[in-house]
Amino acid sequence: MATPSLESKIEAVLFAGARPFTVKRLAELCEVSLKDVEEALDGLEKQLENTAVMIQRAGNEVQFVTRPEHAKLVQQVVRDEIMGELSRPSLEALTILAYRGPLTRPEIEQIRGVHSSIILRNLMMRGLVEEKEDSRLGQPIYSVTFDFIRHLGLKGVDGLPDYDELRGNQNVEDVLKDLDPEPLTKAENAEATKRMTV
Amino acid sequence: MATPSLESKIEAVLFAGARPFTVKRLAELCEVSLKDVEEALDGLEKQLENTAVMIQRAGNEVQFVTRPEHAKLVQQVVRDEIMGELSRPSLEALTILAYRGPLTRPEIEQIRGVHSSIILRNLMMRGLVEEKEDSRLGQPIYSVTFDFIRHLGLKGVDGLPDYDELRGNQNVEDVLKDLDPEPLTKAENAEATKRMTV
Amino acid sequence: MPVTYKVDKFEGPLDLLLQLIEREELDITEVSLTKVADQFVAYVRKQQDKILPEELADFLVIAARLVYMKSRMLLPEFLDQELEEGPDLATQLRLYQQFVHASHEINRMWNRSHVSFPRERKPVRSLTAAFAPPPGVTVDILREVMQIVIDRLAPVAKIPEAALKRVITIQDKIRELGDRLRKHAKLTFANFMGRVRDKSEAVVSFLALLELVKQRVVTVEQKDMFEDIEIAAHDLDRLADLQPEFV
Repeated sequence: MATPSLESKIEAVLFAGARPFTVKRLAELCEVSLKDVEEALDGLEKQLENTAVMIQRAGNEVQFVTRPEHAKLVQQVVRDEIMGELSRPSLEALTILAYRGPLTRPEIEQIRGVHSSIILRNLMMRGLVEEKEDSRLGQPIYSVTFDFIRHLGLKGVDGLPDYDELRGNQNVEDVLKDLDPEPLTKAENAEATKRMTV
Repeated sequence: MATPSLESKIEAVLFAGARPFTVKRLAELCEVSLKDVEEALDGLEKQLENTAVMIQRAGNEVQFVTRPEHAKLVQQVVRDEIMGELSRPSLEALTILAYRGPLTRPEIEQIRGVHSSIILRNLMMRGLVEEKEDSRLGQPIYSVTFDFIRHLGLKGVDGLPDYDELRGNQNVEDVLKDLDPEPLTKAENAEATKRMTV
Repeated sequence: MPVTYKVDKFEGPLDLLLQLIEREELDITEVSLTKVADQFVAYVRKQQDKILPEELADFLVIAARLVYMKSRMLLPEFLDQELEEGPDLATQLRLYQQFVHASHEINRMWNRSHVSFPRERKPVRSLTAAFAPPPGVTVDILREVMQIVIDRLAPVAKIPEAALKRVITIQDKIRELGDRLRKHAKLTFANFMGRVRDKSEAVVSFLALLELVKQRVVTVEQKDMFEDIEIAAHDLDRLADLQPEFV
């Protein structure tokens, strides 16, 4: 495989980073001079001419943006994410936080059994979930927002139907306990096996 | 200004959305047919040939990702959430799902010859496997995620070594055909348990 | 003859079987499988403590199929429908071998960190226009969803327990067979196997029977080819202090 060109390297960084980078930072990352970066940016600009993407410059910072003629379409994409119905996984995460929150992400994932970082981000974007000030075991904790509670017509989460029963559910407690850093040791496991099979 | 081409529109959506889109959703957003989208994706793929970006596919979803040769550089500017080694059972289950997915849990177990519910749950929590919306014979079906595919630096599962051979393997058909479509009902299970433990 | 079999840590019965075959540098065939049948059984017996309880039944199923294949070679008329069904073990193991080999390649790809990245998603709050409540979500829907989430957890939370109960031990089967022989003196194989509910129970029954034959607690007789096998008590008193050895 040929070594990637400098243009291509800068393109990768701007694309994945999805934020403004200074020319200096790009030079450091690619281990080249400022002048090399400037030249590569000019080259890149030409390559992008017939695409939907362009380089936007502000001061000595550069970033990729979509061209203005696609503005309407892009707005639609963003609105999709913020408005509209919740996907099933999002609704589940929201429900778990309402009944059993506040929880850390690993705790939510333990209950749902599914990776949930993007879902949490979306719920936060919609103002339904917020990150609390404090943390547990080094993990930020999340809960539903007051806006959401009020939207449901409630004064607090404890007004949810069957709140106490569902909140204290044993299944939930059991899987959360599994998160504890001390699972059965091998010896204990072997012991359990022996008892059952003799 | 000329009307933007369909290729260009799709490029704008995938770029700005920064997440996987189904072909169907792209068709809705651009107000064209599924076939038009497929053709435009092929065209786009050609346009992207010498750039740092490629189209990645998983099932009927597509997204833009950086090419694997830029991994080292890009790793410095973005966080990778799914690092870490894969255990042997994880690897086995992932391999089977990557080549032969989507599959139900009994199907995976039939191939591995061993219980796989815990390993599937772990893989889902790591974001490497996901439960699909549809089901087969009342069983949820699973497949590998975008994150898994892109972590291998592939455009799609069909880039796996010996993909056609392993996917189309007649042995798989034979082994899966043997699956009992009717697992024990709850009542039967309870009955069996009772008898066993006396 | 003391034998020590050295195998790497194994993940399941097919893995163990594959390791035994590959160590002997054999191709996967019916014949090579019967060659390693004894090793497999010996290994499972020795390692029983280390096999997870929820997986023991899976090991027993394969052990039984191996023993069955072996006995079929010695006694061709010894046919059990339950154990005849499905793809043969050699096919299944060859398939498993292909996936195991492919998984080594996937592991290499995974570890070389030749990774692709999507665009980072914008920091959350910069996009938050305002509170965007989900249409149609009510307290009743939340209640319903929470119940579904909880119900789905039930099997996960109870897996070890359920799996432990699933393991039908050979000892149980031996006891059951002994009890029935005490009552009836004679029993046919079809009759004994007829009560099983699933494949793992069938194979355990079969193993239990072989064990009793081997230890001379019962005798088996087959008058004609294709006729059912009769099981008769030989020395049921020995049942009490019988130490099942698996096969």
